[in-house]
Amino acid sequence: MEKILQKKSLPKWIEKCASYHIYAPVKKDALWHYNIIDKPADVQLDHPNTVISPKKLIFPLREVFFEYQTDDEDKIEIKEKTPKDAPSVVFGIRPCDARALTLTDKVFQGDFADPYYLKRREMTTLVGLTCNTPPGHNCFCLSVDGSPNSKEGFDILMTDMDDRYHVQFLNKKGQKLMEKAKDLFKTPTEKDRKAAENIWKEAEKKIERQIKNIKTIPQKLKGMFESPLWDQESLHCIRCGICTYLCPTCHCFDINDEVLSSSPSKGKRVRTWDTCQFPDFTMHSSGHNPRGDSASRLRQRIMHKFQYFVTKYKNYQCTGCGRCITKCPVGIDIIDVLEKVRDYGS
Amino acid sequence: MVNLEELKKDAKRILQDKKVKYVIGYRRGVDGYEAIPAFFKAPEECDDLVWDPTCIHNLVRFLRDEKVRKDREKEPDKRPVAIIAKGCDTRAINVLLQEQYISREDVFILGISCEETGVIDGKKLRKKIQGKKIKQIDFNGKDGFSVITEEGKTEVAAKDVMAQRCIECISNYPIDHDIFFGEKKKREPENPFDSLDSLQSMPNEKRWAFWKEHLEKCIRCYACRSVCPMCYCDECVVDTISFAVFADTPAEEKANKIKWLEKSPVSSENFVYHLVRAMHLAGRCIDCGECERVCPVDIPLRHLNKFLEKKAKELFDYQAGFDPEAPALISSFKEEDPEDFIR
Amino acid sequence: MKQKRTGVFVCHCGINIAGTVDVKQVAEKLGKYEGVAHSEEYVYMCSDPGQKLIVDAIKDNKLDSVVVACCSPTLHETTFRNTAETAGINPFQCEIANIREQCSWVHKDMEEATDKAVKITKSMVEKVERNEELEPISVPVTRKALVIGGGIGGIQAALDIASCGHEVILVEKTPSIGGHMIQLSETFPTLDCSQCILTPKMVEVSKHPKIKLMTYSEIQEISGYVGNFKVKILQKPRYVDPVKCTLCDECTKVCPIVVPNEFDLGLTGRRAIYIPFPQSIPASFTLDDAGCPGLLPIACGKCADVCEPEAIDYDQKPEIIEEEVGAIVIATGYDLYEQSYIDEYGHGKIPDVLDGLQFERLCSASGPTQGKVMRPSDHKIPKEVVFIQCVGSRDPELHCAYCSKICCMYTAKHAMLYKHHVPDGQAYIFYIDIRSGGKGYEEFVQRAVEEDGVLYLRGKVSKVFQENGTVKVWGVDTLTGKDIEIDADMVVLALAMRPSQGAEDLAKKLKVATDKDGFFAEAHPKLKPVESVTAGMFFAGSAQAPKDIPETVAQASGAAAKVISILSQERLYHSPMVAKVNPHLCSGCGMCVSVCPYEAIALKDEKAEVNEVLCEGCGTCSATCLRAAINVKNITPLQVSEMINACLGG
Amino acid sequence: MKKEFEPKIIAFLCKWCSSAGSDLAGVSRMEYPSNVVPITVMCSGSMSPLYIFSAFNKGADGVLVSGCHPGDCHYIKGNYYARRRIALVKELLQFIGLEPERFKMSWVSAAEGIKYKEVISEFVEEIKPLGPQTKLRREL
Repeated sequence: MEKILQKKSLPKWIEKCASYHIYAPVKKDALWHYNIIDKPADVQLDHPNTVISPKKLIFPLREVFFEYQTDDEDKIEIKEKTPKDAPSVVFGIRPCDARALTLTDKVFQGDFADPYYLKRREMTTLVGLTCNTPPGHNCFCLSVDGSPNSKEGFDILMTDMDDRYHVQFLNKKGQKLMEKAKDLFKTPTEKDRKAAENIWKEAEKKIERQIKNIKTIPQKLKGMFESPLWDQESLHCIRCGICTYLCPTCHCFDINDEVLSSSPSKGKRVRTWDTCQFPDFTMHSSGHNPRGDSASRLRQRIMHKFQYFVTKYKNYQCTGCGRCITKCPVGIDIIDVLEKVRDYGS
Repeated sequence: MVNLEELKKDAKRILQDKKVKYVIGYRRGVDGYEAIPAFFKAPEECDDLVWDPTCIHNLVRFLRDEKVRKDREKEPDKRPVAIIAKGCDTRAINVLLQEQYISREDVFILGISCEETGVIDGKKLRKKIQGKKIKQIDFNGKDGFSVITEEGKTEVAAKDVMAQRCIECISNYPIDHDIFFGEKKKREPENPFDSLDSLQSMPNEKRWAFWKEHLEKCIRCYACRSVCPMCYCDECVVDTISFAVFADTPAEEKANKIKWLEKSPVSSENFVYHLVRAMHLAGRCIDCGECERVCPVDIPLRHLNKFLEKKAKELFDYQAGFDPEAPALISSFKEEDPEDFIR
Repeated sequence: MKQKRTGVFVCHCGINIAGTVDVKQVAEKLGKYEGVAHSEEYVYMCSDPGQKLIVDAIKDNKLDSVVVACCSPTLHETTFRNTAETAGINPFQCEIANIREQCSWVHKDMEEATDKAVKITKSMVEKVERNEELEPISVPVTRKALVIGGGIGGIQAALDIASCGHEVILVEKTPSIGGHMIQLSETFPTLDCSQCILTPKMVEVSKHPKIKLMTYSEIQEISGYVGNFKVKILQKPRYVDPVKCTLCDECTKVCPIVVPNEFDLGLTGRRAIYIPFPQSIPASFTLDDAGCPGLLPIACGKCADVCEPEAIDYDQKPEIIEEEVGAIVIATGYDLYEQSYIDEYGHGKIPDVLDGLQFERLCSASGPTQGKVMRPSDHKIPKEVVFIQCVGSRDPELHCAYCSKICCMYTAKHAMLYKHHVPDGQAYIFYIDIRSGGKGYEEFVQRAVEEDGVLYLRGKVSKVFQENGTVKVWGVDTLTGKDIEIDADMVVLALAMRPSQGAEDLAKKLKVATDKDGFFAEAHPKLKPVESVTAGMFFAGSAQAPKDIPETVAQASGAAAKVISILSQERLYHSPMVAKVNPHLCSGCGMCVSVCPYEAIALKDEKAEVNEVLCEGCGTCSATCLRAAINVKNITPLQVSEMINACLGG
Repeated sequence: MKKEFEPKIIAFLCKWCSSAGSDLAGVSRMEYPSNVVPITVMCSGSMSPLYIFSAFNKGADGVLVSGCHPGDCHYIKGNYYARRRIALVKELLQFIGLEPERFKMSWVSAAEGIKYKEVISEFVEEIKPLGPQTKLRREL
């Protein structure tokens, strides 16, 4: 269902959604972050993409599973900490980030259904914004089966048309949100539709970067486990977690007990993000680390995204948001690496 | 003015003569204007060598990897590694020498003077040209550059885009080198601790709010740690498991790894992490500003180290990285060290 | 998960602890604490039944570690560690939780004190849980002693140690032993001749087969530790071979140089080549190169020309002698406070204002006047002599805060001696208080007043100055409140005693602490008065605080006994709580090496290595180490972090 | 009425001076607040900054480090190193906005029972008005 919303009415709509927690990109200093909104007027939707993807809202940096406590008689009491039943809505999500959630869904619904992730997912309505304002210099969504107008993963997708928004309600979850302020939404005219389609076409042209013949890469990678390429390309890698922590599709995590002493009477079991780029990621208790050097870690990152994941879920585990390129401290460029892989040996 | 051709020539020569294992330097990144760290193993590769104010990275950090690699090898190649080093970078080398982490024979220093311009802060530059796509930058001219974007040429003054740490720099040319490039002309900062004044003059609670707002953002990607030439510990307080684990390490020693702080990126733990790191770098940090540059969420980490640098100077008249023979800040004392803070 | 089975034993200490701490509750709470396999409380844990109770509990409950919550570890740690050992567990598996000095004695509220006692005890359970079993480190003993200072203290100590068959090196910086005592005329309270009682001991020293006497020598460097000190001694050149020298005295006749004679405190002069005093030990002349016109024969060389036995050798050079000793006695004695510091008494510029030692020389039969008391300026027999006590002592504002202790007695003696020499003269003594504690001392002072008519004036002298041939003394008698003015012929100042010159420097070399006044600091004011804080170093005499001869001798014998107790052992045992390096983490930066106060750490193949015998376990290295690669056994960061948590009630 | 805030304070005492000094305070039966729980370390020189940060992180409202007076260190010079390190820690904690009153260093000799009592009493009084320390405290 398509509708038209006047820009000036956006705050009114958001006001009507008071029963939800509202999230939207907010600018702090030079950077944009998804934050909780208390004043509807703060939702501007004129943002480039945020530094940290909205995955943090569904798969938070820190998730408390449960709390436990033992009493003097050594009885253990456990308090489950599943996410609350509070619905929330996120405005301004870019298509790459929404697609990313459809990929992490595959993982968290997979062999084991993760209640924490799924609960948050269920409680959250995703309102997207197509990328017709110029995209980032490192965006390459088109190369990885995405698009600046992709609907994947959204409940609602908006398109900025100067004084109005073209709004697509993509499912019930989305429509529920429209119900809140029916009268603000007008049915688009044919002209509106044309305009929107035009904007979408233009948007695709604005994507500057791409990887040709990316389709060949998964197959190519199969034979490259032992390739010296990984050494060459990772020599200047400093092994920080930026590329993976900013990645909307990376989903590795670590589980620890948070306690004050090594013989605790109470504590919390907590999930935090983890990354294959850290030395302790695959460290064995024997001290042996099968991914002891940068080369094997870069390989793991690329292989996981463009080989293992593809084999298992039929998608690249990358939506071309370009964050890992923009923020890499030493200019490692995943497109560059993939092209080298593609052309390797030929 | 640094002569890039000279630099290339010398880099080629030392590789040709097998004097060095390889050269750690800079080449042009994919975006076409920013320099990125690069390793040159063959003379011909040196044609890609670049030097300009986008060469902001402190390459000394890569000596960590070299050392680890060397320790792993059965018969390590004893030749030195050549490294392109700015003034601040050579101070970092001095600290590593002072801590006997490397010895002078291990490095061949291609010292480069930053002269008038210092290096540029990418964030400042992008702001200056309103995020336009940069195609190329022409760095000729000692106090200004011309930036070519898709919308044409913009002239920017060096001082407008110079990294803050360069504005406060006290060593704009190498203090140690094997070959020197550029001129030894001192650029004295007006106030080497300029960026601290506003913070220090804040009332306590305001300063707390400042740090809380920033450190709450920390996602613990540890880029600050990974990029730092001084963070060469095999095992870090923030790591949840022990890395110094070997066949002969008893189980209890593994189990007894102290958890000083949690992995969770929450305020209290982030504070402890950055406090510990700051203390750990006291008298060692040479203000290359890399930690702050690489931080994906723009935490002004430099302030923490800079503050201790200032205190070390004020209280103990100590400056890191100028004398590899001198005793370290925390492994020395003077009888007249201040103690007015002690009851 | 805790690995150990710890037993907790809470002591009531009568009501000392139980009075403010609910010991039952402490025992109960600890009983439920993880890792505690047994917990009980008892009225006196240190009593025999108390200790038996611990032993039984250890055996019955198969305990492998023990925490005793009681008084300060300084008191009963050893007791309970021995108890643990008798029950068959390693003594280092026993820790003390101090819930008396640090808890019950300083708090009133039962609830608060109990809560704190629980926290303290829990923290020690956490510590002991992670204690290693340790064995004391044993070290062989070098059975030889070093005595520094050849005064009566040093002499006594050396003789006592040597008489037990141990070798002694006696080092004296001046050309002869004897110290200040040899300068004295007669000693209180018996008035026997100081030299007559000292010289036999000096001779005994010189003849003793076990004593190696090194005069005109100084300590240059000391390293090592109790049982095994390494000493470098600087032997200054005396340019005269003591063996060849026949004491013929021909050299002094030709020596052109005259300098003030230290032995007579400048009342007389001596030549550049000289013998300090007739009974000097060693009996030899010494050439003082400070006074000598340059040791170039061309410049002078007269003494060598006349020396029959050719004992003089201008080419002698300073020599460094290295020795190894097991224990050290410090007997560096005292010097008098500088007269020149006392402005109101003429800065020491008035010839007839003397200090106590100068007066001793005046009275001494071997002195410049063969015992006749004549005033230095004009050799006139002084008829009015004023003695002033507490000059520089008991004066925290301007001079020394402390009491020099012996001045009351020697001033009384001085006045008495003066009266014996000049019966018709008048002796006045200005005093603040008379301190005559000591056997026969008070009677001695009374004798001075009653038999010798010495006039004691209670009050301070405000000014001493010269006026037409007399020394004017202005003072006030605080008893009568009258101002007093005396035209004295001579004034004698009882100057404060201060640590001898160079003591401070020596203290640094020995790494021994000194007190605020520069005297050597004893390990405990009551219970370790002769021990220094550094194991194996002891004090004799006024190096530690002002003392008179009997006290000095007593302390010297005490120090000797301490030394003998060390030298009489095959091996010594040293605390095993020492630093330990994790070579996997050590990056060889060497910071621990530079901070270690005991030079106990060295780098070996780029890794730190601890000499366990030298290490005292202070842990400065561990706090300095950037990679946590060095820790002190049984007080590791892990233990501290767990203790912190327990102390916070975690 | 609501009970007055009772701060939790940790005092790191060197074994030879400050711990002995606190013993003396005990022997002399001097009364002082019970908020401070002592941990005896060998020397103030062994105080790693980590101990201080960790104490705050584990919920201390105040931390005291106490050692021998300069020149009196049982280990000759450990306290000089401590003085330097602690000076930096103190400055740093203040710089990040922790109330300066919450962290203190003192010299207390084995003979200064009175001083120990004073230091502790003052410290507790200074911290009470600040309320609980939450800035570095780990939530659990």
